[in-house]
Amino acid sequence: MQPPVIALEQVTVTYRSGFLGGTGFDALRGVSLSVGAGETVGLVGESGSGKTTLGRVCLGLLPPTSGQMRFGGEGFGKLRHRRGQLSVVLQHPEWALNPRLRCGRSVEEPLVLTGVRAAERRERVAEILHQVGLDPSFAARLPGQLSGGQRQRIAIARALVTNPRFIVFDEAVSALDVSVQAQVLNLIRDLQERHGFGALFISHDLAATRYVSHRIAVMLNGEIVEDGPSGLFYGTPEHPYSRALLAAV
Amino acid sequence: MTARAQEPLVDIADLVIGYDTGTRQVRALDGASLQVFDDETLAIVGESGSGKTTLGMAAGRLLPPEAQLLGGRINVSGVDVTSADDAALRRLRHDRLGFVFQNPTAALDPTMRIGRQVALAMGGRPGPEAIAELLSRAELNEPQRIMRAFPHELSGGMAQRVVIAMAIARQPHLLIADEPTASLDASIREKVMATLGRLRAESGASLVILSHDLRLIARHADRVAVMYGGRIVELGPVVQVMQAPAHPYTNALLAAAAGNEAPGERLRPIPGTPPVLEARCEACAYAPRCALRQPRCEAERPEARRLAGREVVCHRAEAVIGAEQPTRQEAR
Amino acid sequence: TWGKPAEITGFDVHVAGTVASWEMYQMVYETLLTTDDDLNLQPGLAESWEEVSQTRFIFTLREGAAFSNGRVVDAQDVIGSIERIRNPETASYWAHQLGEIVSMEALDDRRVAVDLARPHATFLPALAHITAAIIPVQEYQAGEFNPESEMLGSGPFMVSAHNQDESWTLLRNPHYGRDGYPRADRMNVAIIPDESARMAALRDGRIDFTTFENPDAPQMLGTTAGVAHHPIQTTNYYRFDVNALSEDSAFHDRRVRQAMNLSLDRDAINMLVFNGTSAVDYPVPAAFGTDACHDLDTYALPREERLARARELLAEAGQPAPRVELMAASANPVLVRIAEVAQQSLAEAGFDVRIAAVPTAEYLQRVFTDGDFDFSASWLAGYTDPSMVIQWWNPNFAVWNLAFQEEVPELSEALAAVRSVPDSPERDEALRDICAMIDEGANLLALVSKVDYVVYRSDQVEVRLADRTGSANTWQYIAEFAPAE
Amino acid sequence: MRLIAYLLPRILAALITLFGVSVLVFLSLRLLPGGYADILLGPFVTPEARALIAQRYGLDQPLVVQYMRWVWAMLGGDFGVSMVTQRPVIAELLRRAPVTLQLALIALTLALVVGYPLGVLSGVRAASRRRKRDFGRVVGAMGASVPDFVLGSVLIFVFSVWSLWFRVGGYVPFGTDPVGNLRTMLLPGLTLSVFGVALILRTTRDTVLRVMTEPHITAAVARGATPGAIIRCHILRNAAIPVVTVVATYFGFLLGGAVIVEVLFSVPGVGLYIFNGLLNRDYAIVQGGVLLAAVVFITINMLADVLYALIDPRVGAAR
Amino acid sequence: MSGVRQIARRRLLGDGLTLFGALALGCLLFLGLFGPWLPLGDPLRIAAGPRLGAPSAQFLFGTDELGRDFLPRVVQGIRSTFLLSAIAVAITAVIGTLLGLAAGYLGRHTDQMIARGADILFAFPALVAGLLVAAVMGPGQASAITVISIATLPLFIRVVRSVTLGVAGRGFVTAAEVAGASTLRVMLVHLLPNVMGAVMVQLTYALSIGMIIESALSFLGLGVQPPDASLGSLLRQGSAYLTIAPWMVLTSGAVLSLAIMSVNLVGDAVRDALEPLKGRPLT
Ligand SMILES: Nc1ncnc2c1ncn2[C@@H]1O[C@H](COP(=O)(O)OP(=O)(O)OP(=O)(O)O)[C@@H](O)[C@H]1O
Ligand SMILES: Nc1ncnc2c1ncn2[C@@H]1O[C@H](COP(=O)(O)OP(=O)(O)OP(=O)(O)O)[C@@H](O)[C@H]1O
Ligand SMILES: [Mg+2]
Ligand SMILES: [Mg+2]
Repeated sequence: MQPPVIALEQVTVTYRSGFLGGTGFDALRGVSLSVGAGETVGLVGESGSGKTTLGRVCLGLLPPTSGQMRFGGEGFGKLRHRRGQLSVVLQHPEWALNPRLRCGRSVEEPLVLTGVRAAERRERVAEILHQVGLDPSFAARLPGQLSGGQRQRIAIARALVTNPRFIVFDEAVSALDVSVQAQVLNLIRDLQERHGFGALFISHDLAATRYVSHRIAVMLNGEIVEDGPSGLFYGTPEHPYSRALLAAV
Repeated sequence: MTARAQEPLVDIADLVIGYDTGTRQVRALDGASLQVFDDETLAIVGESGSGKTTLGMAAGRLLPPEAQLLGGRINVSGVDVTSADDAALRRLRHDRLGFVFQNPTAALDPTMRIGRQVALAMGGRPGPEAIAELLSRAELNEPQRIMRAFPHELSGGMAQRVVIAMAIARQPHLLIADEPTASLDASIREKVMATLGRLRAESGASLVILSHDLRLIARHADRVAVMYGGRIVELGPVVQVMQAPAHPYTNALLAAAAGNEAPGERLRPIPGTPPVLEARCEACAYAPRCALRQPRCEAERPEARRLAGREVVCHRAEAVIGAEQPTRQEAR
Repeated sequence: TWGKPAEITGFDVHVAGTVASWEMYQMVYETLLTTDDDLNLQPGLAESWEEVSQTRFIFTLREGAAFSNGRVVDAQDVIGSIERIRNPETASYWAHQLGEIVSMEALDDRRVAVDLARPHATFLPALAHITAAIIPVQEYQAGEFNPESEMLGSGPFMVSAHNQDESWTLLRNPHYGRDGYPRADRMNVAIIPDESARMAALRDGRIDFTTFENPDAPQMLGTTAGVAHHPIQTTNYYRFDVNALSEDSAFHDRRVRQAMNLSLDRDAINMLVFNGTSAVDYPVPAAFGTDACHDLDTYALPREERLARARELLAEAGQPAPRVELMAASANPVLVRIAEVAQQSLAEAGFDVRIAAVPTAEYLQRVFTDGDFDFSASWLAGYTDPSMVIQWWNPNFAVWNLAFQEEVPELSEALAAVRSVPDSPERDEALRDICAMIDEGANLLALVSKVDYVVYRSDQVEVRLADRTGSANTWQYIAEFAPAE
Repeated sequence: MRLIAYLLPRILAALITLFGVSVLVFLSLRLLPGGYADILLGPFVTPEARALIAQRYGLDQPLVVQYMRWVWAMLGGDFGVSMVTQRPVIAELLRRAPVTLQLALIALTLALVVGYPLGVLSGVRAASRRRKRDFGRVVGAMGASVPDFVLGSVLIFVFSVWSLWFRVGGYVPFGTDPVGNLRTMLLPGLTLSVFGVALILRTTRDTVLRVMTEPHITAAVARGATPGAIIRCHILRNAAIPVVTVVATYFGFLLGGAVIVEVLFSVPGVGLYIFNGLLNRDYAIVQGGVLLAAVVFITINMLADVLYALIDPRVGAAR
Repeated sequence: MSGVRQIARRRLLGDGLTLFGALALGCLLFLGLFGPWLPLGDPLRIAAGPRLGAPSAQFLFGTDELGRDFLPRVVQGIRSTFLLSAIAVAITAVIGTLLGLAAGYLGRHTDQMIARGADILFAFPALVAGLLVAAVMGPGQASAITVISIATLPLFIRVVRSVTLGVAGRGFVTAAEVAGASTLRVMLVHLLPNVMGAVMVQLTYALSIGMIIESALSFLGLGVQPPDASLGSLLRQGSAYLTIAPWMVLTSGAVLSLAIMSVNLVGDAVRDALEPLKGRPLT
């Protein structure tokens, strides 16, 4: 069997704060999680439970205080060695894109960083825009001229343009309207089928999460309290917190 | 349901409101009409930008200065809001209206303790017991602690309930709640909505909820008004509207929401983007996105008409209702 | 009340070399000799002096002269003071001026004999300068008096209070030797550096007398009732120091210096900067009444011819348009204005002059220590005797200008010779020759004479002012000032 | 406890800042061309005399040694002596500090008394009418545009030509002669305050406008509160927050650097002392004075921070 | 972009006060840039007229104590005061923006160091710093520029830092980091354009402060060197002659105030346009 794209073992993250780092706060406590290729893992949990922190660890933005992280079976190494293999889509459609860059430039940027030549870049950008369902003319627009859903599509296009192996969606649809949210959720599902990347889908909206995910992990106070196939969440999950979340749907 | 005999508490007719954005005028309301009666919960739903907040704020003339009244009438409790002088308006807001704003923490003065703010909202010189009493009515468990706290020390849910407590402090006849649960965790939402509903029932006032959370609405409202493009496109009892929408937009909205689908089923987003109007829309605003559109939809502005126990603004309402079942059942 | 334009720079009367300090010392200390209106020597602390030979002098102290602590001034004070000046530890710049003293002895309590190694004509005038003040040596040696942080002298006043940069309160020295003086019991001194503020203070009568360097000040105050003014001619004159030594300077070439000297428009300086109230001056100050230098090209030729000569000289030197920097202490606007006028007149001969107005301390260091400049504007104290002033042209004697003054052996010899010649027609002759040599060297130029514009409230104070003074002795009759009735 | 946790890092930062200021002032003074020897002796300075004076004041030591000595002495409360007067600098500074303080207080009070209410008024008016053209902007722009030395010169002129009640120079301590003191201090205070009025007015106006965009104001309006009540209960306090910071900076600036006005009006304050010390290359004065000014500036800003935290409870709680 | 232009037209020129400021600024800019080529006379020509001559048809602003025509001197003063401050502020803006970006984005030690540095500059009494710099570097344009920079640098650092803190948390920055962009690239490509608005606003304030400082330095005799004029040196020159030649202070003072005021007004308007503050009426 192929090794998982990303695997966390007993990862703990402690935030130091206060004078001389006097007090520590464990945002993650011995979290183990793996995401396989072509698999979407949903991550739900209440605010402050450590979802974002976990996402940042997976992206190599935050070194774990203890525990191990492997990427495709190997050690993670430095972030710049992983250029083009990781991507992220974040909350707040209005902040997902640099408001001063034309959308084409934004989408193109990861390609620039991986050293792809200009002609090829243009081609790839046009292709990916098409895949996310946007007309190539959008490349010339500024983010301010797009609707929230369109912006989030551009952000997804940017995340996909290098054919990464792993993408983190951190609250990628929370700020969107129901109808736009549906567009984006469908898009994620379709593209994953096509490209086969592993994905971590972070949200506190259980309904949206179970729609796109194969597996769902529930976080509470820095720990993963339940981890099971998403089908389970259409029925009755085990952990009482999961049931509480479900009740609100 | 047939027209009620009594005078409506709120009577909004053909309201047109534009925002001056510096470069152009955005028409947020394009002829919205709505009546709210005593002792009912009315929900207004719609996509972002459909004009819910504008409509709600207009009822108390609380719109920001760049909003301009371009036409229509607003009558609340017998006061003509559009033309009332400052004093009358103040009296109306003070005695009859209560507002719950979208972001509760921002709606509280950050530099003042909760107790004092609540006291200000109550008017007069209420003693600490009265304040605590009010807070516990809004289902806040530790009123003493909360009274001493500053707004930033409260969680979103607590702040939301404080704001609700302040809004009901003077027993308003009409409570307008703008997305009262948008900034809340799923688990707290229900509690807040329940509180609101209970308080409304206790005082016999009317409650208007502005939201885009359809599932929430379905459980808590008596009537629902669906907004699109600055108009109320469908208005009727919540069960009827949700079960059998008469407007294609309502239908699409229901289909797009995650949470109602079965495993493996696909969500069906509404194609296209919501309109941003700059002038009176002389067609059906939804036509460009509508699957059922006909040439007529693009040429003639639909007017409100009664159909199957509700008011609807659609040339093709019959076709929508006629389509066997709403989406949910259809998929099963 | 005296409106003093600047605070002292130090308390030590034997050390400080600034007029701002001297003026204050003159209130408190006395010198053996002083000068009168015509700049002749006059009795000071010494009621008489005897020139036994050219190298031996005997001074007799005034009866009753006493320090403000009540102790009578005696011969040991004189000897000790002069010793202190000569002591290199004191770092007094005045040591050289006194000539080479071989011995001093106290003949009795009131009489001192001083022996010089060789004749030194300026010995007596040097003693008339405040830096040669007599301090209470007994107290000094006993450690009761520290001349570096306090003042105690036999002058008309004594210091009662001092707030730095703000005010002084001087009280009558009760033991002052001259009966009935000082006429005022008390003198307040307000330090007001800003000219406008000083004018304002005069106008509202908060101060009674002050001085201005700005020639327009009297006019500006003209309309105020009770304000009178009195220009005092001094032996001082505004001067340019020209750097003859630095190879970096265009002025290293004497011809360039001469050309500069020729092309200066001294009349324009007088007219524009001083509104015609000053006068063209010469290395030997005109105030001393000699006519040395008056007939030299620099002064006698019409301007056009001077400019033509200057251009010729520059061409000869191969520098038709020398770039030079004219430095002036920014604290003194008059100097800056002189520099501006000079810049323009020099430009006519082809000079490209840049002005640098710098803080005083920087100016002092660059000119007098580092010699890192082209030429600079300042003014020269003419002291009380013409042969004193011109000694400055011997850098080895003057010392302060070693950094930029070229030594001309013939000139130095002539200066040494004239030092021992008393005031006489022969000396005038010698001065004329010397002046010609000075002009030839164009190393240190006299521009225009310096006038002190004394302004006072005639309704508030009775003053006595000299018409001419030497060495910043503007307030030499301070003891005779009295509140007006 | 929370206050300590809040203050401790700030005090640490303040100490670092002070250290930086002390090094900076020390080094830049040594870099100055010319020294006290030049000032004292004028042109007559000789290398020997220079060496003598350097030795007397320990200036012949390596810079590091000089610096350490200075800091060490200062920790013991010894700011050194002025070379000009041989008097301890600290005594002179302390004598002058009240003068500068009084001047600063006069200016600050005038600025606050005029600037803050006008700012609130102007902000409220600017929000109520849609026109931007309001007196607040005019007064603000005008006040900020008259440099103190221009105003000072003109005032000196006016008040000396028509000898009105005010006087220029001739400071007397308030304790000795309150009226005489005010006669000399009000004008420089007024001169200094004009900029402050503009500064406070504009800051207040801006913050009032910003506060008035906040939802809690809308909420108060929605509750039917009267404009007066809203201003009193909600706007005044909220708008004070940035104003406190600005006022602190302004006050610190007044205490440390009203040099020009002190020079113009011959007010014997700290600024003038430092100014003259600098011209005279009187190192101890400049070093001590600048450091004192920095201490005052930092302290006031720290106090403002605390005040800020008191007014705005969110600040103290963050982290 | 056309939107920006429209906003500019409506907001900047919409009201009389701003229009006045913009016009004045335009005039001053014109005089500053092209002054030397205008047929106004030679600012340095001594004895061009009588000493301290009152304003007349020939000498509109009168003459100074050396008989120089005051009008061209004022024009030259505008040039030196205005351009000098502009240069200084431009330099400062570049440095301050970069430092502020670094502090806000890199955080931690870099932030601490830069913040402390800014504090030190801030805590140093501005004019004393000015005197020191002028004394160390010698008076003149270079030191004036340095002093203005020292005084305005903390402003830029503080503002840019706080704006950066806000921007650095936004999604596109994280996305760029994840894509492997270097720190410098993130700062220049992603952060810089987004703090420019704040920088622009600060720029106009700093410019007016710069002019005040330049004039104050000149007023203390530490600015541009004679015979060249700056507005401050003219004021210093004139203040000595206030009683008999008030036009010197009045003209140069008025021009200086006008310059600062117009920069302020335009700055206000730019601020309003970039970040409109629309308070709501209280009824
Ligand atoms: N930089 C930080 N320093 C200190 N504590 C932090 C930091 N970032 C996050 N935390 C804390 O770590 C915990 C987990 O935070 P995290 O952002 O991962 O939560 P989350 O599950 O993403 O919450 P949300 O749903 O609100 O985004 C929180 O309690 C938060 O306060
Ligand atoms: N202050 C304003 N200035 C300009 N346009 C505005 C302003 N407020 C609202 N609008 C515009 O008016 C329209 C209706 O806005 P409104 O806030 O009423 O919508 P909403 O239904 O409440 O949306 P949401 O669900 O996002 O709160 C939108 O197109 C919006 O962009
Ligand atoms: Mg998160
Ligand atoms: Mg809304």
